[in-house]
Amino acid sequence: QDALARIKEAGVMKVGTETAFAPFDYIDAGDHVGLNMDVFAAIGEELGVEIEWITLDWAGVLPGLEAGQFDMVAGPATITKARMERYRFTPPIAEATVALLKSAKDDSITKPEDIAGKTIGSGHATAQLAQLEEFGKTLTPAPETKDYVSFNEAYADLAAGRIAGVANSLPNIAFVAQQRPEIFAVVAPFGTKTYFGFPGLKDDDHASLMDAIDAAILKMKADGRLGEMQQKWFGQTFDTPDAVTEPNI
Amino acid sequence: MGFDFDVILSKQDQLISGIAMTIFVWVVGTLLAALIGFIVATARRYGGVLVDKALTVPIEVIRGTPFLVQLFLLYFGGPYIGLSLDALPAGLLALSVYGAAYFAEIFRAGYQSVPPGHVEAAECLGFTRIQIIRNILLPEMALLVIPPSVNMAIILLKETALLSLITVPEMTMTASAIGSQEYAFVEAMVLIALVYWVLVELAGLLGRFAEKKLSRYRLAKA
Amino acid sequence: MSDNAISVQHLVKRFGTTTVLDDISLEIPRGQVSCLIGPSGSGKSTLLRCMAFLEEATDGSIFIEGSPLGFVYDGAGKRQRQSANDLRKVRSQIGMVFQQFNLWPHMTALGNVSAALRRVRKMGKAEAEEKAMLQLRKVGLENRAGHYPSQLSGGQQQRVAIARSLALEPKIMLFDEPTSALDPELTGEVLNVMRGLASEGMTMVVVTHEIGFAATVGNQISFLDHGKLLFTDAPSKVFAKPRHPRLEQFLDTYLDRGASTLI
Amino acid sequence: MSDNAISVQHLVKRFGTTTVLDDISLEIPRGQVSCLIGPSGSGKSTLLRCMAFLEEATDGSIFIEGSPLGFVYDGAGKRQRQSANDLRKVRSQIGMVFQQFNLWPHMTALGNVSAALRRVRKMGKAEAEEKAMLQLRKVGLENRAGHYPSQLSGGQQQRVAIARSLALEPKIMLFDEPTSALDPELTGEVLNVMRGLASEGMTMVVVTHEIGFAATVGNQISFLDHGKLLFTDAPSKVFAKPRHPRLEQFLDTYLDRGASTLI
Amino acid sequence: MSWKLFNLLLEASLMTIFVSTISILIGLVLAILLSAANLSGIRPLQWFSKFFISFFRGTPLLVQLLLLYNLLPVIGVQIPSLVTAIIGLSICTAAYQAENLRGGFEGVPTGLVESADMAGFTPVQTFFHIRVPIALRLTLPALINEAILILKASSLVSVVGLIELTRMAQNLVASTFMPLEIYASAGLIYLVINLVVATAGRQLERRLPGVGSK
Ligand SMILES: Nc1ncnc2c1ncn2[C@@H]1O[C@H](COP(=O)(O)OP(=O)(O)OP(=O)(O)O)[C@@H](O)[C@H]1O
Ligand SMILES: Nc1ncnc2c1ncn2[C@@H]1O[C@H](COP(=O)(O)OP(=O)(O)OP(=O)(O)O)[C@@H](O)[C@H]1O
Ligand SMILES: [Mg+2]
Ligand SMILES: [Mg+2]
Repeated sequence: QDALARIKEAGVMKVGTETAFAPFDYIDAGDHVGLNMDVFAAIGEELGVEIEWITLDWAGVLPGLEAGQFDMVAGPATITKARMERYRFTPPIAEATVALLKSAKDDSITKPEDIAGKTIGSGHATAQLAQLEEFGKTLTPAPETKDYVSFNEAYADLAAGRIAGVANSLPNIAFVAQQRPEIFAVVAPFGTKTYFGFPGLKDDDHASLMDAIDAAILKMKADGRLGEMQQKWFGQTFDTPDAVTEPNI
Repeated sequence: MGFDFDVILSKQDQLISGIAMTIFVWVVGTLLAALIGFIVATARRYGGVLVDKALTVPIEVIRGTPFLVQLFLLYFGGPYIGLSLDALPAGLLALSVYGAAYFAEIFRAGYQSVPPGHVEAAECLGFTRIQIIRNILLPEMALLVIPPSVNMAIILLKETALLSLITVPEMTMTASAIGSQEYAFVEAMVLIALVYWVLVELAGLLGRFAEKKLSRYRLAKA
Repeated sequence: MSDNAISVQHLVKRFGTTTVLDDISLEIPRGQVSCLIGPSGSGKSTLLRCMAFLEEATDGSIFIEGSPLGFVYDGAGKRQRQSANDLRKVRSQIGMVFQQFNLWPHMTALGNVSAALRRVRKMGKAEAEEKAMLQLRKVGLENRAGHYPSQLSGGQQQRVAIARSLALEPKIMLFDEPTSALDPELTGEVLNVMRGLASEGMTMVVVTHEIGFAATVGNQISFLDHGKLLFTDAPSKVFAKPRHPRLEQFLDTYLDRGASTLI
Repeated sequence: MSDNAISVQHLVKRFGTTTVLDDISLEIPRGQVSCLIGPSGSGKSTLLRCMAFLEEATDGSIFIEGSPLGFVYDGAGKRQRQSANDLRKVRSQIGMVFQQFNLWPHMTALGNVSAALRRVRKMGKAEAEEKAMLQLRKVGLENRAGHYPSQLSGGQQQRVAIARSLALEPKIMLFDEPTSALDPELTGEVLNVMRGLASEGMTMVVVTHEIGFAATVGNQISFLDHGKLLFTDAPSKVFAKPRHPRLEQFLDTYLDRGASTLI
Repeated sequence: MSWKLFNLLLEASLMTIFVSTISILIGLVLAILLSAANLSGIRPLQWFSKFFISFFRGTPLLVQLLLLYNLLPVIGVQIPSLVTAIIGLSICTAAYQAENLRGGFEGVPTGLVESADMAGFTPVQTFFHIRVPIALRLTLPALINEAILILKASSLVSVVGLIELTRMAQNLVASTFMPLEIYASAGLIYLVINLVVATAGRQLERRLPGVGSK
């Protein structure tokens, strides 16, 4: 009996995520909401099981997956080469290309190249930081980068005026600017195209489960449900491939 | 889930600089905390009822709220009132003020532990207040103050991990970053735990050593 | 300047609303031994502590060798606190010995005696220790100089405490029940040192329960009861029968210790 | 069974290499008051503590009402520790009152007296407290039953401590300087309670510096010096002149307290 | 900041209070047992107690929680987050409290134990009826301190998936991007809880008679 069989028998699939990653997962007026909730509700319907949410600090999510605390991760991660060596990713559900968030009052930045010589923040050990550094090398003077444990501290520091911008995936940044338009504004994306997918385990036990989830997502994509969800949460839709086999980073 | 320490150790340089940062922040922060705490306790003892009462409020507020919250308010809220500190100074300031509130209480207990008669004897002999603090009170309270001070130092060591939230590259951040880049969380956690354990035991050892040194007049109990 | 080493005038001391010393006036003649006796809680220690300015009197004044202690009266007759420096100067004429010895536990006997010489008189280490040794010899403890208080018997500790006070060459010594924390056999050695001091003409004020000592060594005896000074007189007069009724009652409580039979 | 409540035979007690009790043999007759006197450090407390097995003797034996205490000799004549149960049984005949009272600070007077009845005798709460009240009445403290030790004066605390020991109805009471931590004025009330016990025929061993009490209440006096029992005799014989020279010297030290003149 | 957000913080603080209270109580019982092991005179028990204290005082609570949460399932033990959090916090505070109590047990005057011996108490009775209450009273201020520290440290249980006060604050920051207002409110709630604990502690100190207090 493999993972999929066990889940079907129990009628419940356990998924783990964190809740401080708007607009994918966040707490709005006390309820856990976001794109992930909708996506997995649909996946649950396709598989004919209930979804049980386990929410914890991001530091506990991937270790929790490996320890078997839940069947798969419901928080998206940028699909990268290194990560694909350790985990199996679902088909992309959104674009993860890096864009810039700046202060709404700052007129000196209108395009990505304007960050030359300025200090830009990003999340520690994230794919976005790597791309920011990559992009920075092409500018003179190169921007200084500052890394934060989570993006929320970076946003706070941008508001406090210590940094000129934050580099993060477009969907996230668009959401931030939409929430506090008087403080933040979005600058167009830079960098190579990347995508968000949900990580799961690579082992044989989980193979059929991951296959089933992949199929469900592709079905949602094909019948337009995924697009509706993207419209609802990001205010736009993304053109994503059916699978990422060779990530750009 | 196999253990694979090679992955972690391949990032030696980063790790060592993280550990060095932790030790630096810890040692400097703890010393500053003890110093400020001592000054506060002294001001409370000699500054009259008003100063005593006035200082109680910040002490209780600082002891009563999490370090995380204080750190955030100082670092992200400071700029709004014109106090824009860099990460490291902000971290050190927050850590030493936080610790100082506890040290102030430790030293208060220390002051109370010295029999008033010992101070009166010195007053009668014409010692000035500073001489009394330096020659009578401090040496006499030392034995009582050391064990809780070591405890406090250990607690401050653990709080240094939070400084990573304001971008101080201390070792928990470094190690967990390596862990997440290389996908070796458990290995990273075990490594951090080991380093902390060593530092804590060192602090304990130092405390016990100081106690032993100071207690020579006690060992010979008649 | 009068012949009195200490002059206490209309002294009042209140703790909150309780009056512990009630209009005390007392003259301590120079070169004599004055004993304060009275029941527990009558205010003996408080009076002595006022004489060392360890307690601030609520009202009244105290003069040490003619100089006011702790408070001075300004032109308008208002009581003002003395400056810290003046206070230290007046106080330097007084040595105080406590019931609980109050030796500093982290210093040796020699350290205890020499500390004030070094810190207050600013003497060098060698000179201070030499002078301190002299005092230790005087109380018969030169061979215990390197011992910590915890290594000394109670009687030895009290003798070190006396030496510590003597080191600054005070004109007046105040003793608060110097032997009551001691075993009977250790009491003797301390009383002997005090007898020696008395015979050298040191002015001494002694709070004591040792009626025997008061009767034999004291030149004047003051009896306190409930914060009032009932009388002050020579021992021969004080203990002569018929006695003051309150004193008679007080002495009765010593019956079990056999002390009253001495008188 | 002999007439002796306690029999001490060739008792030796060493701490490390120093001999504190040196071959002590002593019989304590039933129903009588035995006083142990002697200079400080002579071993009085240690001897008393051996009688309660709070110290383990290095050699020799002690019998309580005929039963060995702490150690038994096996067939081959080797000394063996008694089982914890047997020890508790022998010990239950002894009550001990300490110099420092040693009341349990977290229990009221009534709680202190009834605790052992409840825990050791397994009585119900009501019964234990009723018996405890009887004992408190005996020491004149029934109106202090609900007070914590910190709310009682020293003399009252010591009387509660006596009541606590009496509650278990011991055959023998041991007292180690029961009044020396008390103010002179509070000493009387405790000595009175002890006089009452003596008149009821309780076997008592009392370490004391109250020579007056020893001389008037004691039936037999033992004098210890440097760990040796110099003599044991009736007070009239002990204090009669010419006295044992070491005792004479010892009593001299009481001169200042006026005690020796009583005898 | 709206009332609604503040209410969410208040609700989350119930979890903080619940988890900390239970853990402090369990921790106290564990600490007393550790002290008993230490005082038992039985070598292996003493070693165990020493190692336990050294290990759990020496490593960060975060690491302990993560290991507990993720290693136990590897050896086949599945426990819910709430239980994991309580176990982790209890064990950690037990180590600190046992250290505090060590001083307290050393401060129990030997005379009080000897009187219990004389009254015929068994060693176990003496431990629970005499030593423990007196040691607890002696260390009460330190225990209250530890309770406050645990209340604050309980924020770490979010790594095993519990939403308590700090985690809720972080969540709200992540959706509203108003860090200052939200963290200040969370700080205020912590402060109120801790002031209640500190005041209760001081009342208790005043009500319970201490050793030798007069
Ligand atoms: N700091 C204080 N606050 C309030 N009351 C005090 C204080 N110090 C002393 N008293 C009270 O003042 C009174 C006199 O105390 P004092 O110590 O002078 O008596 P005493 O004659 O020395 O007694 P004893 O023989 O017991 O030493 C007592 O009733 C005491 O309770
Ligand atoms: N635990 C111990 N370790 C080492 N020596 C001890 C110990 N207890 C007592 N002694 C020594 O044994 C001797 C006798 O002590 P003990 O307390 O029996 O004397 P004592 O006659 O009761 O004196 P006091 O009148 O001062 O109470 C003393 O020299 C003391 O220092
Ligand atoms: Mg007094
Ligand atoms: Mg003794």
